[in-house]
Amino acid sequence: MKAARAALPISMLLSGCGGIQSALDPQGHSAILLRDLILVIVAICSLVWLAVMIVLVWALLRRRDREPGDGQGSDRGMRIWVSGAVAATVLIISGLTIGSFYTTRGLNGAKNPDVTIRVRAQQWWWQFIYEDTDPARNFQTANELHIPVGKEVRVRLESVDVIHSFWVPSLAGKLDLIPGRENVLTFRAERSGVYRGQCAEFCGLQHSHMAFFIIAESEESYRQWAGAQRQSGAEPVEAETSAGKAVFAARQCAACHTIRGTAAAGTTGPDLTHIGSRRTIAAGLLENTRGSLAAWIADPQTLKPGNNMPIVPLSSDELRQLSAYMESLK
Amino acid sequence: MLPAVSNKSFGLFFSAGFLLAALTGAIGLGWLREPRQYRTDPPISAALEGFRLMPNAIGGAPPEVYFALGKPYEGTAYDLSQGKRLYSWFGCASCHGEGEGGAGPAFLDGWWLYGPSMVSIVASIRDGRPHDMPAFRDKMTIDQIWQLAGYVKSIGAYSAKLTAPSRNDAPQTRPAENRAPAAILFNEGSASVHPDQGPSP
Amino acid sequence: MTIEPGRSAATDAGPNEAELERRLTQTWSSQRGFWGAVASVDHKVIARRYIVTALVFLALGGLLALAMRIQLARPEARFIDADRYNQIFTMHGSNMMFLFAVPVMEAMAVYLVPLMVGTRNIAFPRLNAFSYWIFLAGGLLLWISFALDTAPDVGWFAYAPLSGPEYGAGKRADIWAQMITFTELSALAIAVEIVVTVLKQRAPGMSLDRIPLLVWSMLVMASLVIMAMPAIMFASSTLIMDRLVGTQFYNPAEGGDALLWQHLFWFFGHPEVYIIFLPAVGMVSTILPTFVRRPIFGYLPLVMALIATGVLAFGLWVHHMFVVGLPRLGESFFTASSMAIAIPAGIQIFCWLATLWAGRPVFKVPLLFLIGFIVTFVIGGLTGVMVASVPFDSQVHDTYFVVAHFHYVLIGGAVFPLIAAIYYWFPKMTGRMMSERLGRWAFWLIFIGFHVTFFPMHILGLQGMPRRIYTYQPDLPWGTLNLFVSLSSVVLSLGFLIFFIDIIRSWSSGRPAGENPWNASTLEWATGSPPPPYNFRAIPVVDTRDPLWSQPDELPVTSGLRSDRRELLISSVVEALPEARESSPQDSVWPFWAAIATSIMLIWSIFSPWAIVWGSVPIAVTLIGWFWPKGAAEDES
Amino acid sequence: MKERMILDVSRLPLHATGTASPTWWGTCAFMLIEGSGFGLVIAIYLYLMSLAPHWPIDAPPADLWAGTSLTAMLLASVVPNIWVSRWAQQRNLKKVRLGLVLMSFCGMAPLVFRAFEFPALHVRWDDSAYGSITWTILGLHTVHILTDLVDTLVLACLMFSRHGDNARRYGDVEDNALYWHFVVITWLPLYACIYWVPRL
Repeated sequence: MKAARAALPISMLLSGCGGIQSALDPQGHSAILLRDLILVIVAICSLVWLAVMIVLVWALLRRRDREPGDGQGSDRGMRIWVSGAVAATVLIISGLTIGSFYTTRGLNGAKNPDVTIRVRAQQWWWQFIYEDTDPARNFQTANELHIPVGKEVRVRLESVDVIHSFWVPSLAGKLDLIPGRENVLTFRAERSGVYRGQCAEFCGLQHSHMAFFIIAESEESYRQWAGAQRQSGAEPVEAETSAGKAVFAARQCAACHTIRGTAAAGTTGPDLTHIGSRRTIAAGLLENTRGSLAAWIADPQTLKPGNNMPIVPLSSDELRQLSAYMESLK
Repeated sequence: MLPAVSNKSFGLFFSAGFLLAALTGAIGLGWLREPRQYRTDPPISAALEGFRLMPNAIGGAPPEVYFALGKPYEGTAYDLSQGKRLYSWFGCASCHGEGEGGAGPAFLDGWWLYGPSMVSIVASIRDGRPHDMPAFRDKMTIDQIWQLAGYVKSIGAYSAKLTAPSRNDAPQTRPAENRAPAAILFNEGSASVHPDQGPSP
Repeated sequence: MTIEPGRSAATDAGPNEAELERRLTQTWSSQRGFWGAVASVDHKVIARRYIVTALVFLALGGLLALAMRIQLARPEARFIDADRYNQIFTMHGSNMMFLFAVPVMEAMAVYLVPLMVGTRNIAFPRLNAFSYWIFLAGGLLLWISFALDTAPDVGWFAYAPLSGPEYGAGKRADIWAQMITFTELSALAIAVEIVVTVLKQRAPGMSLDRIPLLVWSMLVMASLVIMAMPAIMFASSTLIMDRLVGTQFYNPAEGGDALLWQHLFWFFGHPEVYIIFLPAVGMVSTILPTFVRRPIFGYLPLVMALIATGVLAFGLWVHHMFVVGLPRLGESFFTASSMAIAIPAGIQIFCWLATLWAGRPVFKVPLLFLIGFIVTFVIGGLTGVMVASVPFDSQVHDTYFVVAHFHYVLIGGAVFPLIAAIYYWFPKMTGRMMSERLGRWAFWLIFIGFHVTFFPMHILGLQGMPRRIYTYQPDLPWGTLNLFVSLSSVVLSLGFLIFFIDIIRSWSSGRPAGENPWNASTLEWATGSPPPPYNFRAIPVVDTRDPLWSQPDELPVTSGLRSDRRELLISSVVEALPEARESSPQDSVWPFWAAIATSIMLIWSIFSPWAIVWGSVPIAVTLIGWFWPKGAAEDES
Repeated sequence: MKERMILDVSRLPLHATGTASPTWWGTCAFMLIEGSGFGLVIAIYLYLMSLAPHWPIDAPPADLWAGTSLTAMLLASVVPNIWVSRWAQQRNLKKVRLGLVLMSFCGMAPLVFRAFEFPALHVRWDDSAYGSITWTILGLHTVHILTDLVDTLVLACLMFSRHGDNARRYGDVEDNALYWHFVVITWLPLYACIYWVPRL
């Protein structure tokens, strides 16, 4: 509890983005099309509802001079009205069906995407693997996806364990990640910015804390970033961070995490090679500061109960050194 | 229809029986009650380290706290299934296979080189054993080791526990843990069942 | 007893009315005391039990909802932890769908259908008793497991593989799956009874085009149950088999498929919505004419719409799976079919509006709830059209928009009519009126509370809030609306509280109601309130759709049924011409024992496959005891 | 409300027979439920087959002899079954007794072959989805044979008891015969699925 309070909120990160996770604030090609469709359908349906309400209120409150059920005349009139209303219903839903069909066609991405990324969802974090024709140039991140603005991005969605759903409402509609199957989603960010996404299919205990961020940036900064990510983990220069590296190697950390360039090559948890460069930790739970890193390492089970990272007993010195080392892995 | 004469005694008899059945049901379910523990308090973790091992490193006494907790690692489905995940995450299968053994001894045959007690299994994992069983004390936390030990102990059982894990969503190499008795599933193969692993310490 | 059939001494033609009533009461009533109650096969007794039990589950489910709203009122609140929250929302959904909504609708059918078609008991009354005990056992199983911290935590549609052997440790998912088996078993039993009661036991002259709309809707509902429930029974059984004996239905690595579960579940799950909604349509169509003082407009189109909805219900399950990545062509087909369901729904709404238009509304509580129903359900239907569109759905699927949508459909579309129905038929069931004053309070609190609780959820969903999250971070722009929703839910609960208070108060001390307090037109109002154990002193004869309106002073009836044994009139399927006098079974405790034996087998089979073998033996014994003739008058013919 | 007698039903028969009987309709409803179940397992079988690269998965097609003999036996049992139904219609107690004893054997004999059908699949239920669905189909159908067998046995006992000679009992015999037809007819597509579809 205390640790949760102590950890700084991620508001700084989110400021300036408005509804960073909202279907009504689209910043991507697909999401804009979808927003337009949503607004049109909602408008039409609102009109229909209003019309029904007007008739309802009128029917309830209108003055009745004659006796009820006054014979065939009014029934015939009503029959015409009801048939007309049914015909209008058919027309409207046909229109909506055709409209949604054309929107779906518009969502089809380009045949040759500029970037392809493998997404492996697992309980309860996101693994993003940037694959290259040369496997030596592969690298991976966790819970943070960088993409170039204005380019077609294709994500290949797979699941390690249960069903998850990849959803960044500001950029595109959602698509499930299903064990044993691969789904492909193509999208394009129109403006640079930080967009939050979240697992949208219930996936177990910490479904609520399975967020990620998409950072859409200019082509150049994207390249720079990717270049930096391909490097091995930064060598510590200060005494404190060197000590932290030693702690990392000596304690249980390396069994689950990888830091390229060191002996640590565990694959159960996220790759930490450049964890210092990420904006958040623990699948979007905490802003990435030395303090929150320390809080997380000290007691991950209080911040995110039931996740797969155990409480590793560390002295306060070790904790300080380890979090300094983590922070230095830019 | 019950005859009206004996209705009263019948009623008494059956309502007693019905209550008894309901009670049995509740006890049965209560026996399986599993308030899952996701977070082991650091003091408890520390206490779990403090088991006493016999001088010959076979058998010993678990710490008091283990009994106070109700021996969770052997009996609760959640801990056993976590143990199963740890078994694959920490590469146990590379030597012990899916329990049928390999470079390391088998578990499914119910034969324990260092005795079947939880404590000696925990000690084997934590501290390692001769003939290439590595120590995992730097790779796993103590509560993970207890979870793993509970799982390892359970797959050697001669009768399947109700709380034992079921099959995985993966290619099947052997029947699931809850389909024991393990001895029947154990395929002796060409190797001898209890290979001589050197002198017991 | 050897009384020659046809002799006037034993039939209803001979004695005077008081003597006849005494004889019929003796023949038809249940014995006193605990075992008499357990053995009762009177459809009214069982239905009342069913309704009360279902309403208890409604109240419990409501409490769960309140707990969730407290947790969600603030970001990162720690009122309930993640594990408990997951159990609670699973319990809430499963409880409301399987233990409240479907059973309560069926229970209304069990109570009303025999009365409305003018017969003395439901078909297969012992099966009916069995069905109640099985339902009760399923409900107890779920709630006891919740009390013992082993409640299912996988959501009410329990997607594999999360609910499967690897990720669902313990017996939590098994308890969910077996609870489904219990409730489906009871639902299937009732469906068979209703179909046969409607087709074979109608009063003479009640041809298919004179059946009250409620009965029509229950007939369609029962057919949907018969066609849809096998899918979920199969799904839940295979899930248990995957978990217990290691079958591979949902394991993609061995040729199974995770999506197979979704296909099976939604092939049942979508018709399930109509299983709940169609009875509500029937209720509205039956109650509305009474309060606008004219017959329903468009009887035939309404019947056609009911049947069309029932048929279409099987063609749109995939719209629950629009984001799993199915081929485009399939999705377009299912968009079209999901949209098409709006046509029968539209026909129903327009016919009701026309009926209102042409009638003279009397603003009693049932009518208020019907108006609330139209206002609310139209929104639910329109948001349904929205989620039927694949691209629209890709943004709102599994968000609070969908949560809002189905609460509009289920509460607005089914619970509002249900409350109207309870206010409407309460005098018939208990002989006492509910309070008009409390009813108005309940209506306004529920109506306003409902909209302020659920309407903002549409916006939350569009703002990106996924469903089934136990908390959210303070930075996300959802806090204010969530707090508002949580506060509003208190208003809604208050409305339900008043409704429950009204029920309890009126049951003991409500104003006595006569035979027909609303001056309604259907047959159930032609007998006492509450109806005597034999329902009708003499079976009515029907020659119009609104028998009590066409001949307000006199009821044409038949004579010649025996009064010394339980006897029903069997009539032909289409025209309801009398065909035979069939005996109706006596009270029996065997259905109770059969239900206990079945429950033991089902619960045991969560733990061991051998339960199927050994558990079947007591079931067979109890079933033989059930069917073995005891030499009573009912066994002869 | 005042009542006016306009119809006397006292001369109607005391028991509705054939399609007029509610029990007949109830039996049909249950057959519809179970028929939906069988339709469903066939659909699942074909669905799983459509997903698999090879079918059967890691197993040879099932051996034909046990299943085919069982099918022949079931088809042959239709004849005595029709007789029983007809005798019941004629209310011929002696023949009905004989027929029910005969049908009890007709119910038991297929079970012997069924016992050989499971090993003839050459796959266990937990080996693959193919094994799971075929075992489930066989199991489900076996349950139906068993249910009808128990029903037949109980009815046979009833017919030899003092409750036997009763219109209601004859109706039960007819419904039981109807159900056996259902058990036989539903087996044919299942048989085709298990034994012939993998050979196509």
